Amino acid sequence: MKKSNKNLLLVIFLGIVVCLPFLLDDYWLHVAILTLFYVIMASSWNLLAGYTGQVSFAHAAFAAIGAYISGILSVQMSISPLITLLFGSVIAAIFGLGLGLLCLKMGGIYLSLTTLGFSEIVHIIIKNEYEITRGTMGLEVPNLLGFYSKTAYFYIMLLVTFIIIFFLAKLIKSDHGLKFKSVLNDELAASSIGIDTVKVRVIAFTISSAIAGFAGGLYGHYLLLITPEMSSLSQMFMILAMTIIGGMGTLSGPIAGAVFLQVLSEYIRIFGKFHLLLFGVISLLVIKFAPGGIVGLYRKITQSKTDPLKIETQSKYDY
Amino acid sequence: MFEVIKLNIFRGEIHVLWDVSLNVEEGEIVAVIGANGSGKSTLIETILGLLIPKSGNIKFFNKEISNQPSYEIARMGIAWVPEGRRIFKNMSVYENLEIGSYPRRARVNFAKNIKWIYELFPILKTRANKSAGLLSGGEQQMLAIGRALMLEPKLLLVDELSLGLAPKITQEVFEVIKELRRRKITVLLVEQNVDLALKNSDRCYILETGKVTLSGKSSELIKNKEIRKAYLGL
Amino acid sequence: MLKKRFFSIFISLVITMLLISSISIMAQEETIKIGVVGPRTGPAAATGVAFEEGIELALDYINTTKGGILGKKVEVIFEDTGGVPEKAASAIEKLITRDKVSIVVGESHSSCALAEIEIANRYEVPFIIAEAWVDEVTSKGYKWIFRAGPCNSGVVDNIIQWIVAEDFKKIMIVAENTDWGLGIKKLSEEGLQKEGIPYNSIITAVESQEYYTELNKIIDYAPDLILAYIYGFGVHDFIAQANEVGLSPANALILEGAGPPSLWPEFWENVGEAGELECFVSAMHSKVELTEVAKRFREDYAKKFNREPTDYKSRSIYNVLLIAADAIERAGSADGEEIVKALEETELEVASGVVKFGLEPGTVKYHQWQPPMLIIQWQNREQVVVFPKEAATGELKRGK
Amino acid sequence: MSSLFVNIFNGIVIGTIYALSALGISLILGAMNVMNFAHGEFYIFGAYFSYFFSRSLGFSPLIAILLSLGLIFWIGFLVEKTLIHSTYGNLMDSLIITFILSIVLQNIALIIFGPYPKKPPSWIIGSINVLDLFYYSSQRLITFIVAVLLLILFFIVMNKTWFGKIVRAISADREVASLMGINCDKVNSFSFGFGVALAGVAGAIISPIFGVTPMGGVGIGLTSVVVVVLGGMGSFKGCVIGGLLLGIIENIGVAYISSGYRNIFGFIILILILLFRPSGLFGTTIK
Repeated sequence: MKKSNKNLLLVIFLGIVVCLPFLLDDYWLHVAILTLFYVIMASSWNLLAGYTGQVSFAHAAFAAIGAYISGILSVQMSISPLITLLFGSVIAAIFGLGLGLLCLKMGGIYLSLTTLGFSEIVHIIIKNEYEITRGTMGLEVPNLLGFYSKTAYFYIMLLVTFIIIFFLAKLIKSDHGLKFKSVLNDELAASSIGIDTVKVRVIAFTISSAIAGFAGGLYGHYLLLITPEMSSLSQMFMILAMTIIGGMGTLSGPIAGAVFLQVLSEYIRIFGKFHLLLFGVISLLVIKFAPGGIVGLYRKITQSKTDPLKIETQSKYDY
Repeated sequence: MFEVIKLNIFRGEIHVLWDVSLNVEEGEIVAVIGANGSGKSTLIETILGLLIPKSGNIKFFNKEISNQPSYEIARMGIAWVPEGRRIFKNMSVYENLEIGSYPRRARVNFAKNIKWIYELFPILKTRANKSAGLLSGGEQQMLAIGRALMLEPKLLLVDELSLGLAPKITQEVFEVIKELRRRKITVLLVEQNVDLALKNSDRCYILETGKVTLSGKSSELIKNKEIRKAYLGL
Repeated sequence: MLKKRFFSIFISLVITMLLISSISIMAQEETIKIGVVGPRTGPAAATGVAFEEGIELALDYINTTKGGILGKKVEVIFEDTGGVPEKAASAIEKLITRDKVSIVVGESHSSCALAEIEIANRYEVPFIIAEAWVDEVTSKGYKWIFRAGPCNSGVVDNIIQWIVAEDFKKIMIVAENTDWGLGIKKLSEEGLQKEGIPYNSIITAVESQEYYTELNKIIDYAPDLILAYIYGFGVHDFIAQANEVGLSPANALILEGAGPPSLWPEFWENVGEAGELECFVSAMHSKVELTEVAKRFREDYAKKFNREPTDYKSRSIYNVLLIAADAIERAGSADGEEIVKALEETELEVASGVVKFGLEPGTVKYHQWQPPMLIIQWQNREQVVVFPKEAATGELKRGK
Repeated sequence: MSSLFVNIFNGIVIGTIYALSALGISLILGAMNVMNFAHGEFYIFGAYFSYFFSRSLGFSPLIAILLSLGLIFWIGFLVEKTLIHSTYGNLMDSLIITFILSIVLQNIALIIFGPYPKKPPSWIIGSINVLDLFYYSSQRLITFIVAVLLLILFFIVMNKTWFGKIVRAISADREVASLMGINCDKVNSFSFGFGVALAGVAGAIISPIFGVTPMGGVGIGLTSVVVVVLGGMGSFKGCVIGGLLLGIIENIGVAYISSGYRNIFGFIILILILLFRPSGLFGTTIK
C-alpha cells in the first residue's frame, strides 16, 4: 500500500473513531469508554512486561492508588477532580518510583513477588481502612466535568488514550526505547554496552505507574464509584490477558487485546459464569499456539510469503 | 571410537565452529587446546548434546550422537567433568557420587566403583557425609572427577581442569588423569593451559577462532616453535 | 514506521467499534422486559442460583398461570454483577440502555445496590431492591428506588427487641468488614447503647475461615449472646469453631444476622453438632407460612425442583417480580413515571406478607417495605420460631 | 495469657499446613525453575476431591485423601506436560502461564462444585482440654499430627530415595544432572505432579476444618509463595521454619492488631525479606 493511501485511510478511520458517539447507543458508548481505559492500562503494562521484561502484578494496584487518591481528595477537600486526577497520577508515580528503586535491582521473579505483595497490601488496606476508603462499599466520587455526559467523557478518554499511545510510541522509538529492548533481550549485553539496566527499569516502572494512576483516576471519575475490586488480582488478570492475547511487546497488541476482550465479554454476557474461564483458556491457547497474540498472527499472515524459514543452530535448553 | 566430522555450529547469527574434525582412539588422552573464545566450550556443549549442529556428525562407536538428548549421551558412556566443577553443592559428597552412578549400567557396580573412587581420592572418603559445598576447590575438582568416573565412562570429557586451581593442586589432579590412562579410560581434555595439556596427553588439537589449525602427537607439538611462541611464551 | 504502527492501531480500534455499532441495532420484541441484577459469579454466586430459581417460578406464575400482563409476556433479563460494584453499575446500565427494560429488580449486595441506585436514578428507571440491607438505599430518598426487603435498621430493631425480651445480659458483636457487616454493627451498637445493655464488638476479615483468635477474645469477654454478622460460609466456620473452643452453645448463644447461610444445604455438613441451638434471622420458616402466596411458592418450588426451598432469596426475588408485574399492570404501560406512581400505591400479598411501601421522605422508610423477620432457632435440627412471640412455635433454649 | 498460648499453638498448627503447601512450590521452583502461581488451586482441588470421595462416594477419609492425592498428582503431571513444559528456563513465562491457570482452575471449580462451601466429614469430633489452659479441637490436633507425619515423609523421600536425590541434583544444576544420565523432562513432570500433590494433600487434610470454596486457594497460594521467600528459595528446611513462623506471626498479629489485616502480615514480611535479605532465612538467590 502506498504511503499516501495509508494517510488517507488513517484520516478516514480517525474520522470514524471521532464519530463513534453518534453511531453508538449509550450502552455501547459506555463499553467503548471502558475499553479505552483498558487500552491505556494494557498498553502501559506492556511497556513494562513487553518491553523491559518485568512482570509486575501491581499495575491494577497503581490504578487503584490513582483513583483513590484523586477520589478522596476531591471528596474530602472538594477540589476539582481535574486537579486531583493529576495528584493521583503523581502519587502513583511516586509509589512506582519507590517500589522501583527498592526492588528493581533484583529484577525478575523478585520484582514480580514484590509487586504482588505490594498489590495485595494495597488491596487489604483499601478494604480495611473503611473510614477513609469506605471499604468494600466503594467510594462515591464526583464527576470529572461536574456534569454527566458520556459523549464528552468518550472524547476525553479518546484524547488521553491517543496522547498516551503517541507518547508510548515515541518513547519506544527513542533511545530510551532501544534501551528498554536491550534490557529485555539481554541484560548482560545491555549492561556491557553501558546501559544502566536498573535506571532504565526504574524509568519504565515509574512511567507506567504514573499512566496507570492517571487512567485509574479517569476510570473512577467516570464510574463515580471506586471499589477495592480495582486493585484485585482478577482485574490484574484482565490487563495481563488483554496484553497477551493482543500480543506482548508490540504497540498495537494491547490495544487489539483490550478491544477484543471487552467486546467479547459483551457478547458472552449470557454465559456470565464462564467468561473469566473463557478468557483464561483463550490466553493459554494463545500462549501455547500463537505466542505473538493477535498482532503476531496478523503479521504472520501478511508476511509469511516474504519471510523464509530460517534454520539455525538452536539451544535445546535456554539456560 | 569417537569422531567429530566436519562440525559447523552457529550461535544465533555467529558461525562459531568451522568444519571441525577430530577423533579419539580407545585408551588415548587427547587434548583440545585453544585460547578463550576459540570455540572450545561450544565444541564441548555440542558433543554433550546441548547444541544442535548445523552440519557435521559426531560418532561414538560408529553411532551418530549429535541428535541424541544429553541424558542418552551420558547413558552411552560419555561422562563430563565440567568447567568450574559444578558439583551439587546442596548434597553430600556421597550423594554426589551416587548421582554420578545414576545410569542403570553404572548403578549395579556402585559398591565396586565407589571403593575405587575412594582409593583414587582418599580425601573424599573422609568427607563422605559432608556437604559438597563446603569442600575446598581442589577437593571439589576431585569430587567432580569422581562423580564422572562413577558413570563408568568409556569417554571422559574433561573441561578446563586447571581453571581456578592452585598450581600444586592442579598437578595433583593431573596425576589422576595419568592414572586413568593406566586404567585404559579414554579422555578428551579441553584445556586453556597449553603446557599442562601437552604434557599430559597423547595427541593434541589446536583450535583457533573455531577452526582446527594444528594437530599431532603432543610430544611433537611441544617441540613446535610456533606453539612454544604462541602459547607457552617461550 | 511510526505511522505504520498507528495505522494498525486505528484499524483495530475502528473495526471493533464498527462491529459494536452494528450489533447494537437489535430487533424489538413484543414483551415486557424486566431486568434482574444479582451475583451469578464470585463469592456470593449462591445467591444467583437462588435468584434463578425464584425468577423461573415467578415467570411460570405470571406468564402461564396469569397469562402475562397487559396482554404481553414478561421477559426477564438477568445480569451478573459478580458481587462487584463496578460490574453491577455496568450491568444495570446495560439493562437500561441496551435492553431497555421497564423496571429493574433484584440485588443482594449492599455495595452493588449503592452503585446501581445512582444509575437507575440517573436514567429515571424504577428499581426494586430485594435483598440489599444497607439503610442508604432508601434513606437517600431517590424517587425511583424501592426496597421490598429488609433494611439493616429494621432487622436490628427486631434483634434488639428480642434481646430485651429474652433478657440477654452481655452481647458480643462480630461483624465482617463489609458495608453490610459494618453498617449493621453500628446500628446494633446504637440500639444496645439505647437499651443500656453492655456490649463489645470485633471486626473480622470477610474471607476469613479462621476465628480462633477472635473466639479467644470473646471468651475473655464472656458474653451470653453473640451477634454474628458474617455472611456466607465464614459463619459456618465461626459456629463450628465457637463450639470447638467450648463457647457455644454451652456458654453463649449465637444469632446469625443474615439468615440464608443457616439454611443452606451444606449448613449441617459444615457445622456438625455445633449447629444445635444456633439462632438466625429469616424471612422464611420451613413450616410456618404467613400468606397464601407463600404456600403456593413452596408447592411450585417443590414441584419444579423436587426439593424444599432453602435459600429464602429465591423467595425474595419471586416477591419483587410479582410486585413489579403488579405495578406495571396497574400503571397500564411501561412508562417509568406511571410505574413509580403505581408502586407507591402497591398493596399486594406476596410470600412474606402484604407489601405497602413507606412514603415518609427523608427517612429509611421512604419507598421501603420491611417484611416481618423471624428469629428462628435450630432445635434437634428443626426450625423453631422463637420471636416474635405471636409467630413463635417454641421457647428459646439455652445452652446450660 | 491462655489466649497467647492458644494463638501460638494455633499458629503452629496452621503453620505446618503452610509448610506442607510451600514445600510443593519450593520443590517445583527448585527442580524446574517454575514459579507455580496456581498452587492454591491444586490445594482446593485436593480438598474438593477428598470431599467428593468421602461425601459423595462414601469412602473413608484416609482412602479419600489417598485417592485425591493420586488424582492431583496425575493432573499436575498432565498440566506439566501440556502447559508448563514449553516455559522451561523462562521464569516469567511460567509465572504468567500459572497465573492464568489459577484463574482457569478457580472457574472450573466454581462450575463443577458450585459456589457453596464444601466440607468433608470430620475424622473425629469434640475437643481436647489442653493443659487446662484452653480447649482445642481434636480434628485440628489430628490434622496437625498428620501434617507433621507428612513433613517427615517428605524429608525421607527427598533424602533417601532416588527420586529425591535426583530432584535435588536437578535443582542444583540441571545441565550437569542431565549429563549424569538423568532425563530431566521426565523428572520434571513427576516433580510437578509431586509438588502440586503436596498442595493437594494439604488441602485435603485441612478441608474438614475450614471447608473449601472455589476462591479459597488464592490466599493459601499467596501465603505459600510468601513462605518460600521467607524460608529462602530452594531451602526445604526454610519452608518448614518459614511456614511455622508465618503461622505464628499471623495469629499473634490478628490477636493484637486487627483481624482484617490477617493476610497483610505475610505480604509485609515478603517485602521486608525481599528488601533486606532476598535469600530468605536459609536460601540462596536465584536468577
